Amino acid sequence: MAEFLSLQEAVSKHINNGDTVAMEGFTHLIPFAAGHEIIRQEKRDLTLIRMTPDLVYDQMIGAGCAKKLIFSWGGNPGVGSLHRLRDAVEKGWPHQIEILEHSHAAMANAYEAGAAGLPLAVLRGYVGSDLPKVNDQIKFIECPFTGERLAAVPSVRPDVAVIHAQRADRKGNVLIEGIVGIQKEVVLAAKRSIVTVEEVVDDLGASVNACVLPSWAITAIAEAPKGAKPSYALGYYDRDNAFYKDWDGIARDRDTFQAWLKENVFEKGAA
Amino acid sequence: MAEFLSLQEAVSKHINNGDTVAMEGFTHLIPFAAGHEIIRQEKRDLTLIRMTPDLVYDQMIGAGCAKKLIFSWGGNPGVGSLHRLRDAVEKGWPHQIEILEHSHAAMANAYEAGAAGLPLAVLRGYVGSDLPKVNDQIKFIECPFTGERLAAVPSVRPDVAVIHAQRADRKGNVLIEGIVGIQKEVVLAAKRSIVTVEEVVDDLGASVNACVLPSWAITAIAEAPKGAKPSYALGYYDRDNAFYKDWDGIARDRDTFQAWLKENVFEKGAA
Amino acid sequence: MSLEFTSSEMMSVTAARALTNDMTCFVGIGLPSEAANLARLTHAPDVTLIYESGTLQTKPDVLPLSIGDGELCESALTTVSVPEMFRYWLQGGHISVGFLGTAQIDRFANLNTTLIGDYREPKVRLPGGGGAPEIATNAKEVFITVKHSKRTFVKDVDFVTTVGFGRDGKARDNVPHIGRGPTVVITDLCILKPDPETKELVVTSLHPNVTREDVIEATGWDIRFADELVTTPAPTARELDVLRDLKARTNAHHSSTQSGQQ
Amino acid sequence: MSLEFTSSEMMSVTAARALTNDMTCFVGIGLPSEAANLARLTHAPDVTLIYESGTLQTKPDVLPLSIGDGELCESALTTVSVPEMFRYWLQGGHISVGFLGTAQIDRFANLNTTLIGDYREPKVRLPGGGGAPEIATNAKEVFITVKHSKRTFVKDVDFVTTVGFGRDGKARDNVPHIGRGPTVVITDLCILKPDPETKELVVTSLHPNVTREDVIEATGWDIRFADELVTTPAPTARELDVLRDLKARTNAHHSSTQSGQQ
Repeated sequence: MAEFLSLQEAVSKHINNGDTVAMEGFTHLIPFAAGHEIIRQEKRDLTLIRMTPDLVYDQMIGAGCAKKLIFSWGGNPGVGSLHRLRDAVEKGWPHQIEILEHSHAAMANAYEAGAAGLPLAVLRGYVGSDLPKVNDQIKFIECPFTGERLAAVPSVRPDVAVIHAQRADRKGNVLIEGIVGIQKEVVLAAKRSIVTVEEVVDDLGASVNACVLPSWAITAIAEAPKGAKPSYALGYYDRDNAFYKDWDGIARDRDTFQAWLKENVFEKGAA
Repeated sequence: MAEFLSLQEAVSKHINNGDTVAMEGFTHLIPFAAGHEIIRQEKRDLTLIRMTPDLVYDQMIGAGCAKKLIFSWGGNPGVGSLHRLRDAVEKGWPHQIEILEHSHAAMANAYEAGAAGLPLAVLRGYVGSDLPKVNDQIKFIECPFTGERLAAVPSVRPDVAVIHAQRADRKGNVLIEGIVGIQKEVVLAAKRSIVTVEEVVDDLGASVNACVLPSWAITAIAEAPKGAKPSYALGYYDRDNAFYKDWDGIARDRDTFQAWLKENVFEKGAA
Repeated sequence: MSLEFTSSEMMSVTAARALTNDMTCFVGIGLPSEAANLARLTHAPDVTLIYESGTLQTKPDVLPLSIGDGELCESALTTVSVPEMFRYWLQGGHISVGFLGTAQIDRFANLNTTLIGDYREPKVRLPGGGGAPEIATNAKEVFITVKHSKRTFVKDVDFVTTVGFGRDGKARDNVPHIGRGPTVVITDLCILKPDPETKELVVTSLHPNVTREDVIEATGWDIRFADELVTTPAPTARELDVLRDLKARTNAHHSSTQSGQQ
Repeated sequence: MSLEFTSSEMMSVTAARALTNDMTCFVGIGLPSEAANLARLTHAPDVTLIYESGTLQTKPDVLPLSIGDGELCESALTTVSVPEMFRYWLQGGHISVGFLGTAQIDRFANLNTTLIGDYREPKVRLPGGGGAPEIATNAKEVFITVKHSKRTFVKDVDFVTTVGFGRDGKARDNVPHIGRGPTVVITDLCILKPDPETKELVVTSLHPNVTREDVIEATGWDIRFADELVTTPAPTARELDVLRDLKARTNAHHSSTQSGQQ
């Protein structure tokens, strides 16, 4: 059964230095409040997994939490670069980070395989791409029925999954609605999971085939209203596209970034 | 785009003698009206695929439509045997049929892989079972990352998928609600598809993550109210459990079965 | 103070008691479903029941006839697709107990639901594997409930549809990512458990008024009894009341043709 | 009767025209998204637009900034998970056109969105592959739209993130279950198509007021021109009106901070 904790307690109890952490939410429901709490608690040497690192990992990488990044598209969507990620990769600031990159299809399949308890995912992918030359985790297998050559990647099985969702009921069942991304998969694939929610309610109000994670499939739940901002929560608040654009200016410069981090993360408590 | 046809036209146009046909619906939404139309049109030499043959295939096998059956559980749920299936397998009446059997997990994975356009499905399955000794389509592969031995089965890619659903809108988008089974998968895995629906409506009334098949992923739609009876359609009518029990008596005897078939299928038009 | 009860009721009540509140149980249709719902309606109100049709955490008011009755879906937390059920929830390792019935079982708890006789020339063709082969290996443990008879309890099953411990009791040894397998078999006569070493089924408890001879008579091999053989506690009045109510509701529900619009 | 328009507008309008009503288009963010929605709002109202965030058949009123803005989900027929999107809808063969942008493109229409320089010592680190590597091979064909410049149009990309026709133009030969690959590249100067034999990109149409020299100047290899070089039709007044309205709505929407409850 999921344990209801404060966000501070959940991060403190379930995320350790050196852990492999996957914080998911495909554009929608990105767990920013949890990311900021990880920064405040100065977690270090994390292997961070996310299809789209987005601003949340740009901030965590800039704050020095990451040792390694596994990803498939590392830009600021519709805006440009993630400058903190680039600064780490290109200039080693605040320190060098290792990167391992995939395509979206491969990562989506790897999460799916992780949720399915399998060691590998098989896909028709990476044909003609140079990515297999720089990622030794991409292999190829032969179909025993047709002889076709197919790509294989290891499944994602993180130590901790972190997601944000619209709401939980009082027993700890969680509803995710809208762009559900790979959130169900990452929670099921992980050893432990932290789910932040907009609110805790008596009744989820879920439709019959809704994306609901049962309480017994979740480790910890923390209430974090507006916990996805500047990403969004369908039915609660919109994506703050203006902030995504502003981030380009904030993150481009180390000093501006550090000032932003101090004011908006360290000097503010859990969102 | 899906074409709206009568059930008679849809079966006549899209199902040929000798085709591989998968009619799905896991207990819920079993396409009985379509099955009866196939019997009336005296389709022959079909390779029938279904996880649970259920009464619909018992009737079609007894009526002589099937050459081969691919399945994973061939009983009358909660009641006992499928006597027409047993009579065909044990006594060759009305003629001998070939069978190829899997476990549910393997067939579910094979449909999933078919929908995913892959030639094979990989699962942790069949460990210690004798099924691989009698089904030469079950093979084993080695994971290139961990060395683990995993089962592999060919994906299901039928000529025709037939399913029943609650409703279509006027553009031909289809909503499936409740026990959705493997209906989405079989339609996406098949070369052609026939979807029968309870009704055609202006607005599907679908929730944001509902199981909806877009019109462009379907070949033909036929209105068939009560088209799943004695199975059921959530929101429309309940499962006729009494008929499932009665079927045991009807199907046990060849003459009773043939009388039933004449009266209830041949002498009645499309449901 | 001695209650009247049938051997079938004894079996269902005993099987129900094997489940606890914190278990996530993948439920087979028939006897396992009856036992699992009895547990939920008595001592284990929060036990999580899952059916292979995709219904997660379901609380039916009457027993389903099939694995996918509307009752299961309407009372579930949510309903997922069948591939998701087998991939994420079963193979993904979220099921603590698989609860199975069978047509044949042998001394190493291997199950046969495929056929009697030879595969290509069957004497009796049974329904087949269904969910059982992977439930038995992917669930953390397996409970089995089945009526005791010489036809059912055979020395060696005609066909291993679903592995218990294999023909030699060693089928799970050194296999990665495999559950513990059958940990208890509950019949209308007794409770059996695998010997920790050999994995052969051993009678550990006799139901009230059942003798060793009754069990020997109903078993197709030279059955062993545990050194500390105990007597299974009789059903309580409450257990019997709840079970009988459940069965009466179920029979009333399934014998009426449901043809109206909801 | 001559309308004023920018080269960017010319590019978007021309790219939009490549889409027809019966296509199912997997849309990349940025220029492809602008073109695809312009097509939907002009000559192809029923074109099916799909974004990798899982939104099937979506009809946004403003252009999304990201691939998963709320607008996309709210106006979609339904929204599926990201694994389902890549497995069933893309790899399953239901996408007729993948519409991509890029940072670098070479003469064989290979795309680089990974980095400039050496992989281990990048001069410029770009975002990476995203959906493109599998969109380019699993969609039946690929349209590319990108601004023309010598930095972008290079003889050989630094890194093949996404295959066009490979380093030698033969990467798709004899590969089973692979799409036709890039069939058209639309820039702000011209339209290019692969030579049917060599697969090298050839200019087939020049936009109004663009000269061969303009294209040669903006291309990093010795660019070839088709024998029957035509002039791209100028945008119509309606196309320009719809495009400008769309961009105005989009800019207004994205510059206001959306912080209220819905």
